[in-house]
Amino acid sequence: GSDKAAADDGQYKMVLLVKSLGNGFFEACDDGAQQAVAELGNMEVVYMGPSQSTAEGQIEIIETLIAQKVDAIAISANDRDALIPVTKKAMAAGIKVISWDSGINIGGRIIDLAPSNAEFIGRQQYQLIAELTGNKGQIGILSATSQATNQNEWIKWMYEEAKKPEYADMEIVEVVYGDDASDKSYREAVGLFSKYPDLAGIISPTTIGVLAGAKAIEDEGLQGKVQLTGLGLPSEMQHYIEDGTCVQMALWNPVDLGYTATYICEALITGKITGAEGEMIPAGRMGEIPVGADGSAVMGAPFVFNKSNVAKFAAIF
Amino acid sequence: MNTKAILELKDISMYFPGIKALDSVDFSIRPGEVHALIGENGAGKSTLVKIITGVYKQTAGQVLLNGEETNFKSALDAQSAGITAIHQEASMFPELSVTENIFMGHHVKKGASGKGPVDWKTMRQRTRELLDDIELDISPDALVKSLGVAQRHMVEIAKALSIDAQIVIMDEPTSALTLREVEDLYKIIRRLRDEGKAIIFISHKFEEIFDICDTYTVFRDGQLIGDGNVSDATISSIINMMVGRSLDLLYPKGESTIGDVVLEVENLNRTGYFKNISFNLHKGEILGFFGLIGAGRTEVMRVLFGIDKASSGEVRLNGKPVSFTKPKKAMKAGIAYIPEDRHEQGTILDMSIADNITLPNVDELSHFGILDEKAERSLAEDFAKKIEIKSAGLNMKTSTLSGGNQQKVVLAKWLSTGPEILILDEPTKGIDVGTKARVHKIVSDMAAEGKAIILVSSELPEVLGMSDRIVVMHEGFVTSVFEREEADPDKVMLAAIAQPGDESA
Amino acid sequence: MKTNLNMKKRLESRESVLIGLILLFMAVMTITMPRFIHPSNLANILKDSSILIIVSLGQFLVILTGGIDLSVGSNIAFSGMAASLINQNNPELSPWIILVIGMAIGLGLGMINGSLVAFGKVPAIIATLGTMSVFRGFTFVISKGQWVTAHEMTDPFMNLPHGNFLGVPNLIWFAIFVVAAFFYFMRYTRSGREIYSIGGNKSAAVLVGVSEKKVQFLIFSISGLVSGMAGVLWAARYAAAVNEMATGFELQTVAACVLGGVSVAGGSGSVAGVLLGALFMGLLNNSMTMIRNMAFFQMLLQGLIVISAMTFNVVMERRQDKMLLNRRLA
Amino acid sequence: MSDNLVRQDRLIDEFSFKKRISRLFSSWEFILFLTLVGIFILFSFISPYFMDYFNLMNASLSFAEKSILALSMIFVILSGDIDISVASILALSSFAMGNASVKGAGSGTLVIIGLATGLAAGIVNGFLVTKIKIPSIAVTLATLSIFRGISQAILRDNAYTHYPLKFAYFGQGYIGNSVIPFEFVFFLVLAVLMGFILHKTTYGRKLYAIGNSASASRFSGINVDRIRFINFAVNGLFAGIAAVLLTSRIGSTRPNIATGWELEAITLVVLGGVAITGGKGNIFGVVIASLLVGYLKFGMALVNLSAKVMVITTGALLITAVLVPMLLEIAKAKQKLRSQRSELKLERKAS
Ligand SMILES: Nc1ncnc2c1ncn2[C@@H]1O[C@H](COP(=O)(O)OP(=O)(O)OP(=O)(O)O)[C@@H](O)[C@H]1O
Ligand SMILES: Nc1ncnc2c1ncn2[C@@H]1O[C@H](COP(=O)(O)OP(=O)(O)OP(=O)(O)O)[C@@H](O)[C@H]1O
Ligand SMILES: [Mg+2]
Ligand SMILES: [Mg+2]
Repeated sequence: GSDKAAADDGQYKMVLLVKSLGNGFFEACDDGAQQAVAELGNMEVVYMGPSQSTAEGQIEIIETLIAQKVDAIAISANDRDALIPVTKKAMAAGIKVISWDSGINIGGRIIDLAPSNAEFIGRQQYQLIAELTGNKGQIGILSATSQATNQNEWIKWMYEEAKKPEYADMEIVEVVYGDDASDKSYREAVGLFSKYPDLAGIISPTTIGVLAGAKAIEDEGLQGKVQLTGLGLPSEMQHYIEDGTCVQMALWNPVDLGYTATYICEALITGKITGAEGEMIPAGRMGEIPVGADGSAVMGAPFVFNKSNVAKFAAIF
Repeated sequence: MNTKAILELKDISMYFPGIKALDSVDFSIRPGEVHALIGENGAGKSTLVKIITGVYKQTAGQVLLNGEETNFKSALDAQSAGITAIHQEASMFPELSVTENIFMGHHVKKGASGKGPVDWKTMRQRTRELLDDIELDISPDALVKSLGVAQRHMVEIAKALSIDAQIVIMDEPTSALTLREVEDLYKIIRRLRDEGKAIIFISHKFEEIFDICDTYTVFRDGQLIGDGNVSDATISSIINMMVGRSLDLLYPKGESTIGDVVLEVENLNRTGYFKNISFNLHKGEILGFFGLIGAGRTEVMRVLFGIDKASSGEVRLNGKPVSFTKPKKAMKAGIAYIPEDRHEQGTILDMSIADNITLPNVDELSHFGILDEKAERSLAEDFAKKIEIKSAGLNMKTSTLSGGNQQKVVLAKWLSTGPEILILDEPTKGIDVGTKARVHKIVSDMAAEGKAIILVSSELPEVLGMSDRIVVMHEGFVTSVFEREEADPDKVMLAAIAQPGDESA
Repeated sequence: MKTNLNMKKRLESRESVLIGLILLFMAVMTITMPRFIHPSNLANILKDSSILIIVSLGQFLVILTGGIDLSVGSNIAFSGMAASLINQNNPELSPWIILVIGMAIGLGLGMINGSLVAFGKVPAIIATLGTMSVFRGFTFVISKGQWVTAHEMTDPFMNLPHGNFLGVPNLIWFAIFVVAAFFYFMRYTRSGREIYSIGGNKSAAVLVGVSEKKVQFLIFSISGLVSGMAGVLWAARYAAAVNEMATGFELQTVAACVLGGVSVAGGSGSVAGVLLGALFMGLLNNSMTMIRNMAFFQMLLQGLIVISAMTFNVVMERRQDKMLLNRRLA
Repeated sequence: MSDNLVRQDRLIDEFSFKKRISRLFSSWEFILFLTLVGIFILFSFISPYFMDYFNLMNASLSFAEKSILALSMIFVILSGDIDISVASILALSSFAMGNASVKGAGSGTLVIIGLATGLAAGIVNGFLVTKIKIPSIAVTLATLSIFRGISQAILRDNAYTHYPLKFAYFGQGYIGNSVIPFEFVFFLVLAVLMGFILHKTTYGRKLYAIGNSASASRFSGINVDRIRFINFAVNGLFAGIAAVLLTSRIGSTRPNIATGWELEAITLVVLGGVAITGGKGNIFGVVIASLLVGYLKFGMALVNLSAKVMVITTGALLITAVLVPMLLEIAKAKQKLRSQRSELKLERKAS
């Protein structure tokens, strides 16, 4: 039931379960969650993650969370299907489960908080690179692992966007996978340069990938010739944005993401919402977020970073 | 020879778990002296050598070099103090070149201070010289794995000579050498002696001791029994010291009636190991196999037991051609093989005595693959009793037994399979006299029961004493077959070293 | 006659087989993909292989004695992370000093392995399986889970691998230097030769005064030292020190050694072989990125090539042994 | 380090009761068991959720599959080999099942396909090791890439997520109406089975013989290569079993499934007292080690220790597990030598 009493110390315990430990993006999310904790006053958020980004590792943790009878789990999932059986079990045990950032399929969570609409992200990424290349040329995509569900979704929408008539002179030549490892991403980027000598741009919708891509462009002296955009943390990309290797890139605010996830969990625990379509989630400084079909919630458009604003945000995340 | 002793050992004891390998032994040697260490297998000779060369640290006692107490931490220290040795066990690096094998541990370095890079040119050149010296015609760059057994032994000798040593120790250097090579070695030893070096020479062959040595020391069971000048000694006086009783007690070959042929071997070949081996084995017969180390006897037996494959030739068992692709098949046909390497091949040291005895029988003793521990137990007990294994219990690890008792375990293990043909490869190597006699008795009794026996041995008296017929091998060929009556030590030995004029080529 | 035999031996030696394989592979690549042979691409292959070469040589020493070092990847992560943190917090410090510190850290980790194996008698595979987890865990501890990325690193630091000297990238110079050092060490120093002796015949080595403990401690220390160097270069080259860096790299180095003809049973192998093996691995990795849509076949192909090379090696060896046997009783 | 408990039972006639007890108490399995008890006591104080029957049962889901991999890995390691490709075999099996499921196979067929794929992969390893005679570490290093590589090449960035409803039982089901997971019971059944084979059959006896001395075993008429071959095949089969359980539990197959599990399985085996050089160790040790690691991790996660701390802990545990007995042994040998020396001195004085 949603009217579950708060734990003895008057605190609801929520776990922010990330894909893996040691990733700057998720650390920033945790910062946001802690901000929400400070505002709400009745929540306690524990940051957890497996040592490697595998679904099995996350499942192991969720099993112990069920045992601990935490009040809510907010998951950035390593696998959109593999977690369903265990999260179902968690929900059956009265735990509120939501997914955020990288979603769990319907049935495995109450609400899926997307940082932004997948379609929007995908299309925006393509638009960003088109702007830089002047709607011309060959584009390569440097993704994370081939199994990353959110990546694949976005890439699908990039291909959709590319069908538009204004991009007739542009094409996506290949998707390569850097496995979220800097050395492999770097090699794959360099591989793109040699495979496609006329390559005009790279989209890398992953923080490690876009970093490695920037480094590869810089090392190969291709600044200006090969454009780069993607999804990256301003604090890590500042250097490359300021020197023009990556003129613009996008990202939602991970601080806001963690913040909102915490608000949603609190609302579910205290019964303010149930996750039904049409409900409005009170999300503090983020205002109110509507629950869409199948429990989907979307935060808003990703923010675009460039020379003018990157320094400001680099200080935050 | 009135010079002072260059090396002196005082009151040396060496204990291994459960064994007193050396027990308060004294020993000394002077420059210009060739000193024989004599003793049966396991008497402690090699252990003494290893203490002198710093490989082992004695449990008690002192080693004095030029009157000063030494404290070698490793073989390297002994080398730099001028002590070099040819060790008994093969100590070669098969993947490395002859040059490197000779200089491992004391590579020559460039530069006056000896701190420069390894000087391959000089080492190769010195290797060339050393090889010429011992008249060995191989390239310094040859990999040792490509050499034959005798060549390897010669390289070992070259290795010992590569150090400008005051004391040269040779632990059974001649066991794999031909007469001509032995002569070459004598020349070298004499030259070293004339240069004023002290040489410790270990050999089981009396003629060698009388040929080349000045003084001797006899050990028995880790104790010093006697020493003196070779010129004052006779073979029988030395044997008396070694064995502590007269020779006739050993080798009690009993009566047995020779029956039909059970095993016929015809033109058996295994590329690189032996060629055109033919012989017959009868029921109730003990067929001795004699030869120097590396003659290929073991290789023949391995093929008979299905360990290795023959490249050509035929083996017939009771008239029917057989080909054993696995030991299990040979076992099913009634063959048992007691291998020469007790530790590596005969027993599983970390398993219990009982489990070792029943190992070849587990399949027969089990029901649908499930162990029948009772049946195993009684079989192990039966044979342990029969062979008189002395142990604290059959569930003790085999490694806790003495060498002789370990060999008894191997015997028990194979006798318990009830073999018709028993092959024994060096069954008495390194075991004490009592056990030795026991082994001989068992073998004799088996023959008397009509079993066929092959006895491979490098001990001439044993082969002569035990066998009805003797097959002699040299470098992969059968050189002669002797009937018991016509086999005298000289003839058999000559066949084993393949003197010119015989039909081996 | 003798020279003939030598010629034959040389032709059949593993190194020449590898060179042949590499050339063949390059020819096939060039035909299907002319850009492959472009000097800039070849330079890239060399750069990509450099770190692998450096670490594989350390691994080589360990395998030569019959051991294995599974902790090299974690060692790279730890020392790379440590070096990056030092650079971040002390931007004025010369990158060369950081390199030395990184190598010292790697050496320290290697010495931990060495002590466990040499003095604690822990089997190499167990010791390094354990330290593999421990080192990586501590990488996380010292970084507090954070990354160090380009803007937190100084330019001189990032230039360490990226800069040029005589037109050749520093990274390649590092590899050349390490290869030369290993070549010298393994061929012209006593310690180097002693490593061969321990792997070839342990008891014989002891008889000639080689200390097994000393050798074991030495090889793990060296493996740690080069891993430390690789860690610094890795972090600086990709301008990113993250916790997961070089995960799984240990298997790459073992594969490079195996490809290079180093026997996993110990005792045989050469610096040249390892160099070629690592180059071949680098070549493979590079070609995979060169061929369109190859991503999904990379793992499979790598495995197949490694197993074929090993099978080939074994068959060649058996043929050689047979030749020796045939000559023996001629 | 570890002595065979079964073997010890047979010592009744030779060892006094006291000696037997003292040997039991100094055995590795007993130390492991004490540690396990210690962990239970510790965590039941630290976390109120630990000593909860339901939780303890449920936690077994997190280690049952890895422990099953360890069960057959014992055989491989006991005979002196190693198999680092098991996790890749698991992935390949899971892939094969997913593929068949998409084509409409039922639960029974899926299980058969999963097991057959694992077995086939194991046979490939066994063939390369015993027939081509490449050392097992090198072989499985390569097949580690190949087996996972196959599923990656075909499955690409897709996942198989549609499995029959009934198929979910293996990984998600409970025995009857209880809270005991099927997986846990199945692991215990397999442990008993493997323990029986290891300690009560000729196969097990031969396995120990081979691990102690392959050549002496050959000279005793044991078909060494056949047994090693079977070990690899069985290890593949068990990876197939683990694949069925894991796939059923998470209902999804991707090429990166179970990454890194080979090392976890090997860790359990070694921690359980099986010598990596072969010939020594038993099933009890490994079962206890499985529970030990499983519940240690569970406990640490309950008190929200970082996953990185767990990684460090298991790594350190592994090293200590091997190091401490070694150091004790070295110390014992030194002690013995010292006592021998002093004995000798006494003897000398007396004479
Ligand atoms: N490292 C060791 N560990 C245990 N026992 C040993 C060791 N080395 C030798 N021994 C034992 O010490 C005794 C003396 O052995 P040693 O090798 O010195 O004999 P030996 O006189 O050289 O015999 P052989 O003529 O066979 O060479 C034997 O009982 C042997 O088994
Ligand atoms: N020419 C050779 N080169 C290398 N190794 C050889 C050569 N000849 C024999 N060997 C090896 O040397 C060892 C001794 O050979 P083998 O056992 O056949 O002889 P043997 O007559 O039984 O002598 P023993 O048993 O007394 O050593 C065997 O391991 C064999 O493989
Ligand atoms: Mg000796
Ligand atoms: Mg022999």
